[in-house]
Amino acid sequence: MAKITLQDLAHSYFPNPMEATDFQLKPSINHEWEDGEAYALLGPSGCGKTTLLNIISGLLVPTRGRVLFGERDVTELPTAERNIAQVFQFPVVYDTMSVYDNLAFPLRNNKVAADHVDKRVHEIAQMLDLGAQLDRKARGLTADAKQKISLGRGMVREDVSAILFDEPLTVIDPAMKWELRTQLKELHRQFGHTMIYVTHDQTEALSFADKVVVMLDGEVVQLGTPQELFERPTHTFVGYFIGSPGMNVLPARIEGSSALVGGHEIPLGRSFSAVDGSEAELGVRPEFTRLNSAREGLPVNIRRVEDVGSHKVVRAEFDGRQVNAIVGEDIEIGADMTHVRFDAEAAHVYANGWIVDSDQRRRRAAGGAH
Amino acid sequence: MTLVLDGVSKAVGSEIHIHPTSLTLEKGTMNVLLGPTLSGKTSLMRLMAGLDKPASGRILWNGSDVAGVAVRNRDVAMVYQQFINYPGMTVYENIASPLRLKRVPRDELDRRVRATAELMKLDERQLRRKPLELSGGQQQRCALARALVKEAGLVLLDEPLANLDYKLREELRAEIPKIFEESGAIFVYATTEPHEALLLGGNIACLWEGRITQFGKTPEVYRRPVDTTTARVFSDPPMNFLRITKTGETLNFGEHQSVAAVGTLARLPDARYLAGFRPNHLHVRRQEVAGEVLTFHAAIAGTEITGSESFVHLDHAGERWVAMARGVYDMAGGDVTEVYADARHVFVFDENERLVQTTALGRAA
Amino acid sequence: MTRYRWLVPTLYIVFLMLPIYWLLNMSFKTTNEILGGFSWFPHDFTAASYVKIFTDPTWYSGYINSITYVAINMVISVSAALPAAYAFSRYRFLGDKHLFFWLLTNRMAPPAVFALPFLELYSAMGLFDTNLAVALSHCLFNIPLAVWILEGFISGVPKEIDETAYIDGYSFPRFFVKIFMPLIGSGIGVTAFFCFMFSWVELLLAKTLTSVAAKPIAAVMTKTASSSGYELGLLAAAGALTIIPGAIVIYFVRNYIAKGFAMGRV
Amino acid sequence: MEKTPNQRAWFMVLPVLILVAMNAVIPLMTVVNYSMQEVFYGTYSFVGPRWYIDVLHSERFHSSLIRQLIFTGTILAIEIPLGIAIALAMPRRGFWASVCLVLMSLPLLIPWNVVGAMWNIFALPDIGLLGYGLNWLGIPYDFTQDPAAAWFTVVLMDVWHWTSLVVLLAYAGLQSIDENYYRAAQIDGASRWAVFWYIQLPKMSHVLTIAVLLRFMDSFMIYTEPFVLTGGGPGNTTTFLAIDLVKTALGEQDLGNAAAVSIVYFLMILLASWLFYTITMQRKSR
Repeated sequence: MAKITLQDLAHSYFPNPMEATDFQLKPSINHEWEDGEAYALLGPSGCGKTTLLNIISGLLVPTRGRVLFGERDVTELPTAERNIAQVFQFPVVYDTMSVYDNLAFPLRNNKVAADHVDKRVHEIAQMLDLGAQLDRKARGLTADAKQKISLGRGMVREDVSAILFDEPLTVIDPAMKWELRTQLKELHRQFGHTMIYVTHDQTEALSFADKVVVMLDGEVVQLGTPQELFERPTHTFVGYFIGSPGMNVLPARIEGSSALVGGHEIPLGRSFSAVDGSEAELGVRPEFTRLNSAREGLPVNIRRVEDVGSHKVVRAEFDGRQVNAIVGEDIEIGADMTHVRFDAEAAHVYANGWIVDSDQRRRRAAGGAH
Repeated sequence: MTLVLDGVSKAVGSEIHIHPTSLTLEKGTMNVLLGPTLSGKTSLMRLMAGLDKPASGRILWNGSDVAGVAVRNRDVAMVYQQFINYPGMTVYENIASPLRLKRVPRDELDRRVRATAELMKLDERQLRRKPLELSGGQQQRCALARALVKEAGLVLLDEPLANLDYKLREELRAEIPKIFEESGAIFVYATTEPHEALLLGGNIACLWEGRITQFGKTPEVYRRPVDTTTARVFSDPPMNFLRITKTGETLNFGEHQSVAAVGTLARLPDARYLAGFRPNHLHVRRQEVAGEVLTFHAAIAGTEITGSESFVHLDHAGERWVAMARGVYDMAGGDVTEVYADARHVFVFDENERLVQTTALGRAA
Repeated sequence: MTRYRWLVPTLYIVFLMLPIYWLLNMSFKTTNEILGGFSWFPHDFTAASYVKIFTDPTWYSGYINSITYVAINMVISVSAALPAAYAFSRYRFLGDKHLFFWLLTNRMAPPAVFALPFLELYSAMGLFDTNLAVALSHCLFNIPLAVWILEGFISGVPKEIDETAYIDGYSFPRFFVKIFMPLIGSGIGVTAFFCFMFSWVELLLAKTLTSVAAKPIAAVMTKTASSSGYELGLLAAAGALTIIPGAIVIYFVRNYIAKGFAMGRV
Repeated sequence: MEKTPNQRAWFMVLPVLILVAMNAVIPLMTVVNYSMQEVFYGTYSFVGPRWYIDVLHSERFHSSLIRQLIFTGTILAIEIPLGIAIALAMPRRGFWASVCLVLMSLPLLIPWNVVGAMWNIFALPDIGLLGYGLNWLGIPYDFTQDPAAAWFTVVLMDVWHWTSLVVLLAYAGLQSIDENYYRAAQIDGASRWAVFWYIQLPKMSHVLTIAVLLRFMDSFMIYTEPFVLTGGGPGNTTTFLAIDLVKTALGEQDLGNAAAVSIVYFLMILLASWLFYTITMQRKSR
């Protein structure tokens, strides 16, 4: 096991890429995957997450940059020599082998002693409750049983430097998804492998990973814990993509410690000298958007109220811009609820997509430095 | 315009897909069919569309039996879970085809196609492409457009969003009610997700193993499931259950554990019951509950985080429970914690699993 | 090992081409040179054999006949097989499986067995020595084949498309022609190809069912080979010419062939 | 895919039914009819199973049957492995792939008698490349006189003619294997051999079944090519069932006998094919 480092990485499917749009992975990605962490690689389809995964696993050679396992440069090495495991989106099983042999296959190829193979296979089978089917032929099993086998084959080796998952739960029946996910987490706790899990499903990403890497158009837009992603998205896209409905984003003018949105003053409780007096955007999650009858904050007109049982989603508008608020299920939406207020500490300022640090935060960071 | 199913059933060989079912759908209503896979949603829709013949019973459209009427002469449109379009035709031609078959004059046809395309957010460029050149979301928009342009009296949507990415689903889901409001048709929408059902509102029919367990206004069914089956079907993550015996002031469960029968539970006659409460009424943080609570001890099995909320999976005396916490709540598995069930939102079912009473009752009505 | 991989197919192709080259080689030689002895390539190059073939009606009519009945057979087989294949793929009906299997068994019928009865049958029908007779007789093995291949392609099309079309208001015939046939275009291509192939290469039946008017080129050749002396050059030229139609057809369907085979439907 | 019950589907099958039935049933009945009668200058007399008894005891039939079995066995043993090997070595996609496909398909599209004639010319000891070449190498070779040479030539011709079919089938089987299988194998550190044995062969098994079946049937029916090449000779050394059959029927006008042979022959093919198919299918399902 080792730390995985990506240096000035860029990839394009064109032989000689010209402008940025030619790149599947925009130059240049620098990123470190800490040893033994569980990562999720989250993004919409076509954002380059699978490309990135295949570069790490060695199924693709990047157009530019290097891939390091520990200190060793593996950029050019074939998959087999990288000592990693990967689980694909759709089940890959060896039909003619029994389930047992399927699970044992990677170990046997690595000349592991028979008795140890047996031990491992049973452990894994146990964990994925394949125990009953061990001596059945893999052919003719259900899709999710097959996918379990693929997962098992991915995790059966202890000596791998990383385990990569490419949307592994696509074919799994929803009811079982979270169980498998928690089992993966459990395995991670037990063996401490570095795991990288590619998905477009925020729930999968956030509940599987310690750290989530959010990608958009071939760029990494944020790396953080689920909490950070939710509470302090560093890019408006992250705000939109994580949480449902996504973050409210309103054009605003920053003045001192408050923002002017369409002439209405929104207190922020902290100053942003970097963008002071200039146009920026104000981003607040619906969870921190308070509908009120006290005429505080922005005047909005309510378009629709969606009662989803556990809470209500109020879909409102402020001069043409959507402003959503989440309110408790017990709260009745009265006709007098015409304004929304934002929790100051949960309101963030963005300049062309990226978050702007408040002066206080900068000072704290600087303070931390010495 | 009404669709009436009168004792309709469907069987393939010996296995019964739909038990005799009666149902009346009125003009301009959104009707959700909610149930797990293979609960009979699709079978029921295929019967409504006329793609399958019922084994028994009658289907009445505006009062007249449509048994003999060929599918193509029925006033119906349908969208499948898979993205079904005519690969050979452009998106424009795809949308236009139902109208062409109806011999709609060219200029009107063009007008309607473009209007529908705009409604489904398909631009000029995409109209000229072939469906398979588009993204999954756009392909399904094309299929939806083709179904809507027909302005049929009965529009059947069979899990139309199931194969889409999380965020795409969210966007389209928000649009469907708008579209529906604009057409006066009978909408039937099959889904496996309670969340989706709630967002769509209207009426809901809960299906379980080929039977409709309850039919009614969506919020009412949600707040007053007549039996545990409906409650199970219409709760995601699944509802938490606890077998209790009420004696005097206490509710006993497991091996001589008990909690005080607070709130309206106190008024229950002494007997054995099945208590059920939804994950969003089982809390891990005391401060999230306003009123009285039933306090339990459970081991944390793992957490599912959607961003805006976290589902904490618990193990309570072998029973699998799920609690919901606002925002992000990540706790390592294994440790035991206190959980608090909101007393006002406890459903009580009798021994044959029928709803006895619930305090949610008063509010829903 | 992987570096020299390309050698295998190359050598194989060389092996395939040698006899063909030899045929061409012969076809451009004069009879004297042929009988004169072994030579790698024609020394006094002549296209005389070809000229003869294109001028002598007994020869070129042979080609016309062959191409005619192959074409007729292709049309009959495909157009008859299409609806049948659709039925087998989409519907359940009384005895469908047995019928399907029975059809396939006819692919196993040795033409030798049927040669004589066919002669009687088609004479009785007054079709003896017509291209139609040959075309019909080839249906014996081509139709089962066509049904089999097409069924495979059709089953690859989700039946939701059919249903959507009906719901949209298509009548069956219109749907079939306007939507469905384009969808399985490649399948139809592959099927036609195999019908062509087996009808074009078959000789026994074609020879038995014809005498003069509809004599296929293959039969003309055997006649040359046996009766009218040993005109090797002519024979070779004729043979070389029979390769061309096949070559053309295969070129057109080259990209679908693999798919056709992939379903194990041949 | 769930099929919808619909009896009217019969109408869609009808044309096929009529066309095939006309070609299959009526002639078959004629043959059966012949096989039960003595035909003597247009006079028919019922003789029951006599011809069958004759056939089953006829030396001639036995010998040609044995020849047939040896031949079929040989070409299967050569063509199947060879076909697989070539398919494995072929480029997976791109220009060269289609070049291979087109060139390899050529032999399949040559009329069978032309194949025979072509090989005749090719193998002639004096002016044929093959014959001349072998003799030049000091290997005495003359397929018109020497049975061994004749056999060698017939087999080689069949390999030339039909191996491509196996190649195309195997190739198609390989094409249908998802890229991820190879990736997974890489990741699992599987050897080239393991990839072949655990991924490629299983995935090809279905098409290979078809390949064996087809080659068995067709080689069992082989008539034209050897007939043109060797005329069944020298002697009867390359007289296979079909050739023998046609000789009897058309040559010697011995209809009853021929008919009986035909029936036995047809039944053998059906039985063998059926057995083979069911067995392989069972093995699959297990």
